[in-house]
Amino acid sequence: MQTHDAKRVEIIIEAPMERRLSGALMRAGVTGFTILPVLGGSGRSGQWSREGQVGRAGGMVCVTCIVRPERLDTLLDAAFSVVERHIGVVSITDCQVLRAERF
Amino acid sequence: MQTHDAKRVEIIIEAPMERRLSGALMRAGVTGFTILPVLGGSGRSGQWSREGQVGRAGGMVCVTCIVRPERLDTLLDAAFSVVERHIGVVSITDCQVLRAERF
Amino acid sequence: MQTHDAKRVEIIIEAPMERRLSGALMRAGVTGFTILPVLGGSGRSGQWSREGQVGRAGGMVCVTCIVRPERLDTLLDAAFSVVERHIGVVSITDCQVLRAERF
Amino acid sequence: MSGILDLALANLISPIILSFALGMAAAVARSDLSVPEAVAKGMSIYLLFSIGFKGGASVADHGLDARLVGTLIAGLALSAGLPFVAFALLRTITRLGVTDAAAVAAHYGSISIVTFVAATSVLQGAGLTAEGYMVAVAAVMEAPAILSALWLIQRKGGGSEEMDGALWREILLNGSIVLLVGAFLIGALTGQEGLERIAPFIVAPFQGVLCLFLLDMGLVAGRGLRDSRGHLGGGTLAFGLMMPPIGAAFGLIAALLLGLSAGGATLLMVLAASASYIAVPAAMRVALPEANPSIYLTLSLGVTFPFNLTLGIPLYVAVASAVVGG
Amino acid sequence: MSGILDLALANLISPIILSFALGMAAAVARSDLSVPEAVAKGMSIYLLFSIGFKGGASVADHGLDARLVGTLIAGLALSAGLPFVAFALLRTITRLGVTDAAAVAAHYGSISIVTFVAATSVLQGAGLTAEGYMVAVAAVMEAPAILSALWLIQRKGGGSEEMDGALWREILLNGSIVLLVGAFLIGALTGQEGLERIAPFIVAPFQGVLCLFLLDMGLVAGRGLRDSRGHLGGGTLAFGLMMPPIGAAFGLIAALLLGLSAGGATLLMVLAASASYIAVPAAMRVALPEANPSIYLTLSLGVTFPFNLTLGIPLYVAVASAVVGG
Amino acid sequence: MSGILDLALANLISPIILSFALGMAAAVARSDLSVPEAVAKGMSIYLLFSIGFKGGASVADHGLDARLVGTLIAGLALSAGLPFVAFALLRTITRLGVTDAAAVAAHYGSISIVTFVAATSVLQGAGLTAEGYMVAVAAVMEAPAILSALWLIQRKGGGSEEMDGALWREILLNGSIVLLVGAFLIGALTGQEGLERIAPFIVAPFQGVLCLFLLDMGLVAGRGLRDSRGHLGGGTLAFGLMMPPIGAAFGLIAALLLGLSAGGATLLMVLAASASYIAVPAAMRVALPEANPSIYLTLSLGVTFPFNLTLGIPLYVAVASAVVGG
Ligand SMILES: Nc1ncnc2c1ncn2[C@@H]1O[C@H](COP(=O)(O)O)[C@@H](O)[C@H]1O
Ligand SMILES: Nc1ncnc2c1ncn2[C@@H]1O[C@H](COP(=O)(O)O)[C@@H](O)[C@H]1O
Ligand SMILES: Nc1ncnc2c1ncn2[C@@H]1O[C@H](COP(=O)(O)O)[C@@H](O)[C@H]1O
Ligand code: NA
Ligand code: NA
Ligand code: NA
Repeated sequence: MQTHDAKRVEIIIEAPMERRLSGALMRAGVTGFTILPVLGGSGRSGQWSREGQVGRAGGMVCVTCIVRPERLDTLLDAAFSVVERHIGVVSITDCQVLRAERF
Repeated sequence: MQTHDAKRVEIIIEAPMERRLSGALMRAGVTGFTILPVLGGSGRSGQWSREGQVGRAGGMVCVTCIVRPERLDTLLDAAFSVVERHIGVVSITDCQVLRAERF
Repeated sequence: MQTHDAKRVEIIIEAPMERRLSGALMRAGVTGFTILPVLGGSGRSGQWSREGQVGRAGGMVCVTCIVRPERLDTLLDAAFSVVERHIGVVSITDCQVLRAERF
Repeated sequence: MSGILDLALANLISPIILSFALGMAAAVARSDLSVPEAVAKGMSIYLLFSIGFKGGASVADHGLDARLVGTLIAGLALSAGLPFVAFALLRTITRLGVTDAAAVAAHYGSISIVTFVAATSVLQGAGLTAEGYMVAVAAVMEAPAILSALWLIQRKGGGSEEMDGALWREILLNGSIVLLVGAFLIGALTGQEGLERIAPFIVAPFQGVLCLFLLDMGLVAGRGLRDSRGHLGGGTLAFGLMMPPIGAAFGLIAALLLGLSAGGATLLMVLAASASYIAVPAAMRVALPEANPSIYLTLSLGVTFPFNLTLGIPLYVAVASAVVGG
Repeated sequence: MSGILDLALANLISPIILSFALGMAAAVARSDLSVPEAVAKGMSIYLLFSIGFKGGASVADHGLDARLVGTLIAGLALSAGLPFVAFALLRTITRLGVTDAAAVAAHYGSISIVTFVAATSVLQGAGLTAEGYMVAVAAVMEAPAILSALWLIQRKGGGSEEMDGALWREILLNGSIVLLVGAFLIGALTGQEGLERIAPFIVAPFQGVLCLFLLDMGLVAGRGLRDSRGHLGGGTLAFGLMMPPIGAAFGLIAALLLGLSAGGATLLMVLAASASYIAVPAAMRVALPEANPSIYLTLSLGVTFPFNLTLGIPLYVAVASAVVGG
Repeated sequence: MSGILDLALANLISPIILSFALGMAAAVARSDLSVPEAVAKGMSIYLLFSIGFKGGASVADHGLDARLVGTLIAGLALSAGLPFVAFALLRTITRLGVTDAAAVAAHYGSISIVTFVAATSVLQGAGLTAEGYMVAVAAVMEAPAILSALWLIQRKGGGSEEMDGALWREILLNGSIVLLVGAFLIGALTGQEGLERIAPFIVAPFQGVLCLFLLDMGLVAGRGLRDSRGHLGGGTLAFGLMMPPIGAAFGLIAALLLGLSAGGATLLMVLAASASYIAVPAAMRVALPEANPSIYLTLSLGVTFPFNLTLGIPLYVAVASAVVGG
């Protein structure tokens, strides 16, 4: 089956920042992304879990964007402008996609 | 630790199609996969979120299959026969697995 | 944007084992990970779904850790000590990260 | 006439309508108010169980009505037939293509159980009772419309997924139908005695749960309207407001032929007037993936549902009372 | 004799049993009806809190019974001892290996709190009361069976994960035990006055919530049975039906020795007869990962639970009433 | 004096406080007891809707009080002013930096609606009534404190995200404010008649739902305390216990100036004394990401909330009754 190179960017970010992140992505022309719920995690700011969370304000979500390689930098700039001062993780993987016309 | 090459296929598909997709995978002999919930997303058909969804019919799920490289084409054919006329995204990543006998 | 090589390890494991896994990771010095909920799946031990599950005891979760390449083996050893006798899947992908100082 | 207005006004300032309005307003104002999906689904299970059970218990109490079978058949006929009316109207007054028009038509042949539930609660407020088996009629009306729509597509040359067995099973055994019919049978089997045992759960708090459920419906409908602004043409919008009274008229005729009570006639009108937004959309995503969901969902949930809830129901009550003489 | 049949029949056509049957039927027919996991968990929290609180309030009301301590000890002994009976029976009539047999045995020594809840509601219908502290007995019976099973394995040379402190903590402090015991203590501390304040929440709607909860249990049990067809041999199935009356007989003997009321004797029989499907499976996944979950879950939830719910409970009520003379 | 003690004791052994204590104990003992997030959110929607509606219905019943506007303004002033008091106190007795101190201060100017709800239920037990519009006062007090905190930061040279329109919208239209105000308006519009229709849902089971909700709050607060042991210095802890009575004193003065009833005065004291743990933390994560959440969340939810719930509320009731003469 015909596949095409692409980049898969995964951004783990605080839930209250999610609207800002999707806004920034849209403005940068990245209109395709998927948001997964996160149950819990651990990092430099300690361990947390959705149910055990003080105040439930600070849950996180995981935003995945698949883009053509040439759009990666635009995407990262947009994402970075939002996560810059916030906790969270950005990772990039090479991948292949079917139906490249969709990206 | 001993690792083995494998392919990781991630299919984002409408929830009402999920049973059909797992059926097609099983028929193609792909008996290992994991289904993650999706909170929301954005694509050519607009932005949606699980809670803000009109009618809640059209949520999506994310199906991940890890297979031996030589089984990739069978998997993609099976998956493609289901997603063909539907919205959704298929991506493939190279990966390594422990305990290769399980795949 | 400046990126750095890293490894992304994904461990799909039974929910009742999750505390043990995070404990083992912490003890091995892997303090960054994210836990995603799993809706269902299929494997050698059959098909299951969170809502259709007998007793709801055996759901699974998906634990993702991003680490510097040189810490990969420590991580895998720790993870393997927990999943060894249990069902579950461990996969490793090459990735790139922003803000490497966080890992 | 002033009777209708009073009824409409009393309806409009009832807690359930105001809760719906609150949800809509919050969504349009982009508040982050939201009801967790699991809780909304839990409430809909509660409402279906409660309405089914009470219908069954009422049948057990009043005995089987000779009209039961006739009304079930009338329901089937309305559900199968109304899509043709809707399709013709859509092709006349809107610019929707065959596929989209057929998809919308399927929704209007089918029913909205929440509209039905709201109507039973308005009837109760107006002191009218209805035949208990109307919930069974609601159940049989869910699916036939889908068949009509797919037949329409096939005849008009639009492409649809073949209607396989798996899809049929999904439609006929979808959760709401099974729960509604099952609860109806449980109510019919355990009767008044069973009802008494669980009345503090399914009767007393019913109106209150309905308020919170409609709050969520308002949020969902409001978000849909907000996001689809501009997608719906004027003709499409007009259809969403014209089709309910047309459907209700067909329902009224059937009710008169069957000799239903004023309450029963109202409910048959409501079923005919309402449009599905759960079962049919899910079936359409599988069978007609090319149809645009934002058209049929916005119409059914954003236009027709609020119309029926606020103005439609009191109108149907008034007309049914006047014509049948409740 | 006709008394038993009447009771069994009344039980079978009660809303709660029919709700369970509806769930099973829907699952077997592959309907997509489902109760969200969060809602099911919410209902089980409600039921545990309610049953615990009412038990505590009843103890506060009737004063402490001299039999309390004896009954707690009897519960511990039943939970620790029944796995040996179950293991011997399994190794005789089934072809399960040591590990699977021990895992199953652990489930039958432990208890099912929902069976207990259903039994209290049947008792209430039959006009019988039971000692309020029976919920505390239920709590102490959850865990000891696990220890017996692990001991069995070790002696028979099967390999099990070492029983570390973390696992002990998890078992003894698992959510249901803590909630049940905690609510019992709150009920005992606040007594009748506390009960009155929250009775409209924990007493009045109780039966109705139980219906919806059993609907979900039926769905889960039905799916389990459906998916494991063929996995269970005839001997294993027979075990699932024979072990409950055997356990109940031990429970009855203990109750007679202790001098419990007919209601209390019924509940002790029910506890001994029922099999765990929440706490023990989770512990087994950690401590005995090699044991096949589909065997123990299907037996406990798909065979024994429905048996107790439909036939077992009325049987135990009848026997207890006849023997103790309620 | 013995009146206060009696009240405090009665409060401490009420089911709602004991449920909170059970949750805390379970969390500290590392039990896996947990309430699903969706259910907890569902209960908070129920509580907000219920408290808002009842407040509105009471305003509809008793007519608008001339003091309404004055009390709203007093609420705004307290919310905007108390952060300055809190900030000064924090900078004096703790070693928190400007950013952390300002973030904590924002929480103490804002309010905790669950503390408010618990207080209304204590008032009811004590036979006191309060002005119905106090829930509207609660709503207006949520947000102004955030503005004061950001202003403080800017003046002290700490860096905060610019306070953009999106953030303002999020704060002012956050779910709890919209639901509380909306339900208040619905209650005011439908009045006693509307209340009667849904009283079996929003009045009768209220106390029971509050128990389960506080069980969850106890779990969350307990986990927070457990995980942050050692992170909070003695000064910070002292602040969490000193600030509530200080806030309450300001509330009392305002109540006396306004001439509120003893019940109303209590509630204004409670609002001033309580600290936010939902709206403000979310706003802080966006506007002040550098502030350490474990400080402000542990203080507000782990220290101040339990203090107010157990000792604070009875104290405020007693003082208000003594001073206003309820
Ligand atoms: N190395 C990592 N791998 C995966 N997820 C991480 C990692 N580091 C942090 N996270 C996630 O990001 C959240 C915040 O991280 P931190 O800012 O380090 O506290 C954590 O709670 C995790 O969910
Ligand atoms: N480039 C992408 N990256 C990640 N997810 C995507 C992408 N494009 C689409 N999706 C997901 O697929 C769904 C349907 O996409 P579409 O068919 O483009 O509307 C979206 O709602 C997203 O959840
Ligand atoms: N090849 C695979 N790809 C993705 N997930 C898998 C795979 N195999 C197993 N899993 C997941 O691991 C769980 C247990 O697998 P198993 O031990 O094979 O029954 C399954 O229910 C799936 O969620
Ligand atoms: Na219709
Ligand atoms: Na047992
Ligand atoms: Na305050």
